[in-house]
Amino acid sequence: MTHVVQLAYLVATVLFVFSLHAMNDPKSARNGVRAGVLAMAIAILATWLQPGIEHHFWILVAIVLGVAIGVPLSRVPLTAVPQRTAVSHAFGGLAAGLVGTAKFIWWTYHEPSQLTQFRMGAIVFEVLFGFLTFTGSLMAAGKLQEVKWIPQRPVTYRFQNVSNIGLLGLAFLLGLLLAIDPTRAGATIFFAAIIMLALAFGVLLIIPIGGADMPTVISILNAYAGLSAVAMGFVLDNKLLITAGALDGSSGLILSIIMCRAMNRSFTNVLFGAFGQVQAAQANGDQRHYKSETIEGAAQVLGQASSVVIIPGYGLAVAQAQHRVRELYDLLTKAGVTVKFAIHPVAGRMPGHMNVLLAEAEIPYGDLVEMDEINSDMPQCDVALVIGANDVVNPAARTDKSSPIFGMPIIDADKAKTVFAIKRSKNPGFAGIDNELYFQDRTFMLFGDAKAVVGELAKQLGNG
Amino acid sequence: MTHVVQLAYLVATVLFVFSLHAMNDPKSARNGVRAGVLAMAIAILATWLQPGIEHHFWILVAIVLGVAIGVPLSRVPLTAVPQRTAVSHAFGGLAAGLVGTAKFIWWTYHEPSQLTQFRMGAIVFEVLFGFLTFTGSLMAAGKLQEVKWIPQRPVTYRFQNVSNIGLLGLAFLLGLLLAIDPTRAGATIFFAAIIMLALAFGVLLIIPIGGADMPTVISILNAYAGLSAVAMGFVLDNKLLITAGALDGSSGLILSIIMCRAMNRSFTNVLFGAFGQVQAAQANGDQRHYKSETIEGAAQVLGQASSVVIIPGYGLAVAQAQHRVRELYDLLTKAGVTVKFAIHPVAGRMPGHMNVLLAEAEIPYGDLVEMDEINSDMPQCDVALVIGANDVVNPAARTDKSSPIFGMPIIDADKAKTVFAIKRSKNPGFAGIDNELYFQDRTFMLFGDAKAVVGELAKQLGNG
Amino acid sequence: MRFILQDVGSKWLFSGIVVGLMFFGTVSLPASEGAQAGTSDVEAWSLVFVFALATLIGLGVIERVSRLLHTPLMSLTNAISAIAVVGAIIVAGGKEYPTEIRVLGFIALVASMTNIVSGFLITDRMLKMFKQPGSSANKEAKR
Amino acid sequence: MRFILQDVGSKWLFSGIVVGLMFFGTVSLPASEGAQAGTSDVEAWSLVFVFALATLIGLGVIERVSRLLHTPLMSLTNAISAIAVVGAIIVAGGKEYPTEIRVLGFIALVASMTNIVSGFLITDRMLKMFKQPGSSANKEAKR
Ligand SMILES: NC(=O)c1ccc[n+]([C@@H]2O[C@H](COP(=O)([O-])OP(=O)(O)OC[C@H]3O[C@@H](n4cnc5c(N)ncnc54)[C@H](OP(=O)(O)O)[C@@H]3O)[C@@H](O)[C@H]2O)c1
Ligand SMILES: NC(=O)c1ccc[n+]([C@@H]2O[C@H](COP(=O)([O-])OP(=O)(O)OC[C@H]3O[C@@H](n4cnc5c(N)ncnc54)[C@H](OP(=O)(O)O)[C@@H]3O)[C@@H](O)[C@H]2O)c1
Repeated sequence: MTHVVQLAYLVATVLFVFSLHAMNDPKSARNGVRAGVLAMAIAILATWLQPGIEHHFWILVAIVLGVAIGVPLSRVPLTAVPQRTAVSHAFGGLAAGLVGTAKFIWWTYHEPSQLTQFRMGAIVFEVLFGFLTFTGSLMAAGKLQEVKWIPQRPVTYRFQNVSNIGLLGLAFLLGLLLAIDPTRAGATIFFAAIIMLALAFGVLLIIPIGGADMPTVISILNAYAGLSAVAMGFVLDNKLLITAGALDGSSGLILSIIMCRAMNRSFTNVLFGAFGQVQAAQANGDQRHYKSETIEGAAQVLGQASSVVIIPGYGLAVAQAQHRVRELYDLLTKAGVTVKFAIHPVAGRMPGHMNVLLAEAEIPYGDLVEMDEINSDMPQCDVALVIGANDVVNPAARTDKSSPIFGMPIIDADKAKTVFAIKRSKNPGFAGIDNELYFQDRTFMLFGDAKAVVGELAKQLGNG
Repeated sequence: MTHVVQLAYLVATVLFVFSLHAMNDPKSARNGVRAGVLAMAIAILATWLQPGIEHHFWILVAIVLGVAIGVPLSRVPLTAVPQRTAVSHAFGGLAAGLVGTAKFIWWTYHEPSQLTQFRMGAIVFEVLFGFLTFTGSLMAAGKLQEVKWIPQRPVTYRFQNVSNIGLLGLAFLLGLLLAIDPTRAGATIFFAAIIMLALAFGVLLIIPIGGADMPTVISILNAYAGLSAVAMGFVLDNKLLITAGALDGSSGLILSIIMCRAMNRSFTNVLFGAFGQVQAAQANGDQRHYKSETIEGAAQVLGQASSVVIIPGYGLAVAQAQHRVRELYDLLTKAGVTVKFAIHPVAGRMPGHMNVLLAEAEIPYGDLVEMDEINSDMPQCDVALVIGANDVVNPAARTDKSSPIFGMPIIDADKAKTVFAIKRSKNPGFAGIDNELYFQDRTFMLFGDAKAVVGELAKQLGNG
Repeated sequence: MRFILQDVGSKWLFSGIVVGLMFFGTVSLPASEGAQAGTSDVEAWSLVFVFALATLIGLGVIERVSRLLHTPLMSLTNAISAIAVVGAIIVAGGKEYPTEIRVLGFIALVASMTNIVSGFLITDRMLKMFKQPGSSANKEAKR
Repeated sequence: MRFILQDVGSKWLFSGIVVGLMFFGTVSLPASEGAQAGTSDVEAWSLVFVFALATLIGLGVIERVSRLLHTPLMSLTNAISAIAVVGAIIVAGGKEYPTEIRVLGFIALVASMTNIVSGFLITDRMLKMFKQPGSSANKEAKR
């Protein structure tokens, strides 16, 4: 039986790798999901059918419950995907933490000889990462969902970072002591303290981080959830847990790196920088002069252009304007205008946000062009249509050394021959700073909700 | 101590992966070699310093001997690199085979309880792959070096494939019997028989393969050498052997796939096809008419072209004409002609052959263009200068379904406005077939040794 | 790998090393009992090897994921990390465990199953929306 | 991986499966003695995992090696496969082994060291020749 189980785990490992590999191309991506489902089914069956496993009714009930909660959770609107991911991480962390706790209790009270130092060390990691991820992810989900009693703004206080790190250090110290002598007197109290500290640290870690930095934090929590699965693998001597957890951990790591790099910020800055706190203070856009354009005028210019680049941003997602954009795209394409979408890696609020949104409206992904590729073509572009994007087209990132976003790679909308920008107000974007693009000579504002404005543009073009 | 050794092995594993990873760019490639050397040094030291290891004098002498043989072996001319690689594989296979034999003898006569089925199975694999690689690689090296008493042409006889596979099957059967009961009566005789069969199979496998198919065979033997290291890792319970061997195995596998694909042939065809046997029969180029051109005329056309694509092949390597080509390249570039080199994946006699050759002459690798990339530009190219290439520019691969190379991707030299082809005679190339390119209207032959002809072309251009 | 070395720079490398060292410290402490009980030293190192190799694979594979698909990637890895289900089943169904322990396993199992189901479903839902350039659905809409 | 599935097709997959099955067969035969002697079942499977993961890494990394460098790649992997040196040292220097066994190890050690030295040296020799476009050596020659 060991052999069958181990072989099944090996097959599942390879399938998981294949699953992620298939995501390198939208064409093969759905096969990736299939491979993942297959791998998971194999893993579950192989584990369940082991001779030591009984209480099948319990397992069945738990699975049915899981499905009953999981199906509705998968039907959330796309705008709620970040929150859903965070909640999922919370569940994942909880599961890891509970399994670790269960094994600790069992070994301590029933088989203390089995509780080797190695296993104890692994359990400490599992429980730390697990419970930290649990509360941290719940907080993150709350901030993203804008739950009332969780403050959106970063909350800071004196000695915050020092006390947080102290807390974590204390948990590590207790863990080390436990690992040195797993069966010491008061081990259970040590263990309970570690759990409490982990739960508290998860909350305190998120409090000073602004709601808009949550996507990066979620990715880091993703990595932690993976690491807790790895630790569980060390505890249970289970290689499938280790490999799948490691794949998950590297995914979280790389996505957070990509986001940090695209924002030109460091992890430390995201985690401890309390970014977004000073937001309101820096913006003073109201004092400056914007040029506006009418819908009719803009529609005319668009219709006569030979190439249009649409630069979508967070506002497009908020307004759910993707279907209207699709109409506009169809009309322009039919009129012989070349339309491309310029996708900034951190446009919106999660990695790849704009791509899913536009895919939802069935815009073919061949017309979604990455930042690096489109930038060289921007000077030849007749019209850049900025829809609810702000920071990702802010030329200050290129020119103004004092700007908080200086050095962040941007889409060079300012180099287009004409720029139209759709936004509701004179408020700044996520970074809370003015955008020189809006004040330049060739830029014309189309104030209003993205969905409404784009809809009217399409109507004009359709009639004209 | 176990921990230090295991940590060292883990570090070495990661360094080996990094080493191969660094080869994805010529800029970082030398770091790859450094990482590899470091990893190997760590592995050797960690193993040597283990408490169980004594007889340091023996080890030292062996290392000194190895260095004494290795240094001159690394100084062979570049044309002999395939042979050197083959000899190296032979050494690698020998080492694996001997270590497996030593462990078998030790366990059988001194610690039979240690000889588990798992270990016995692994030893059988190690010894089979090791000794098969040993004789096979020596034969391959002999064919490549054109050693007198090893026939270059494929040697075939009735029931060859059947008897070869029977031999291998017998070895596997004996191995299976040994693995089922490692301490059976006559185990040593079984084992000796397996060694003999492996040695014989190595020779018989290579005999029916033509000298020119050796590069592919060498790659496959490379994979086998890696697999024997993996098996050794299973025997010795050593994870570094497993990882390094697996890296090696996948490299051999992928290189042979690349070669097979670029020749549009299958493994089976390479191993059992006795390719090249019918060579002389098919060529009848003498009956057809070639147009020649003088050196002066060709030099003039080249000097007046605005873009020249040079297509090097095996003949360039044979003639060692790379430095003359470099002169020609310099003169043309100075005269304002754009010169690119079109590199076919299997031009020459080993993967990447042309790249090393031209790099030796310090031609910047930015001007070496891969087949897929250059083919779209060929119709715009003024002059295609074919230097000692034949099969890789044979349009029959595109058009003639009956040709043995039909379906092989080629460089579209025939689409250039003018073609000059340098070769010594009317003989065919490796595949032994006529080349339509030489008979087309826009092709002019420059008969002669590549080095001499290119040298004269350069002289003409320098004077003119 | 260069990717990592460049960008994460000191911070992650540092934390990686800390974690690694702690682990190593735990592992290398003289074992207080024979090798029979629990995971032997060599086996423990095998697990570390598996971890290191899987991480290398992960970094290589994820780096090559299409930028278009980063959102679905997040939910796919989310589903994969629910592999904790394996541990949950062992704890929830293990015949030797008393009820209070199995309750913990039960909760863990519900949580993991939720992640598996919702993770895969939502990933597939998103991926379904990606239309190939010039695919039929797309042509029809362009009509 | 798709690379493999497409091109090697039946043949290699087939032989891979055969090898895998034989291995699996060997492993899964009921162990005739206790788990103490030699490699335990679980540990054996760990080694198989290490093998599978390392192969996946190898396929991913080698696929991305620059086409320019396939010849040096051959000699580099050649040097790496001389890792058999580890086994050779153990056999050549193991204090418990009689001379006749150590002689085998000695020969194996000479052979592996030869591969290490010549493999790395020749790889470096070839790589040194690859000049960056527009590097100084190159400009000088163009002068
Ligand atoms: N994608 C990620 O993974 C990620 C992760 C972390 C952080 N971030 C950060 O998020 C930001 C993303 O940049 P971005 O340019 O996409 O967004 P942004 O800078 O946040 O700007 C969004 C703009 O959309 C406008 N807007 C909001 N609702 C709208 C509506 N209903 N109709 C029309 N316009 C609307 C807003 O102006 P009005 O209020 O005047 O309408 C605002 O200027 C970057 O700073 C990035 O660093 C992204
Ligand atoms: N690269 C690999 O990894 C690899 C592996 C396996 C097989 N192969 C096979 O090798 C072949 C390579 O194609 P290829 O076009 O490079 O070479 P080729 O088809 O073998 O042709 C070489 C040509 O060079 C000429 N030549 C030989 N010595 C010469 C000299 N000293 N001066 C001038 N010309 C000389 C020969 O004609 P004369 O005799 O008239 O001079 C011959 O036509 C392909 O068929 C490929 O499948 C390659």
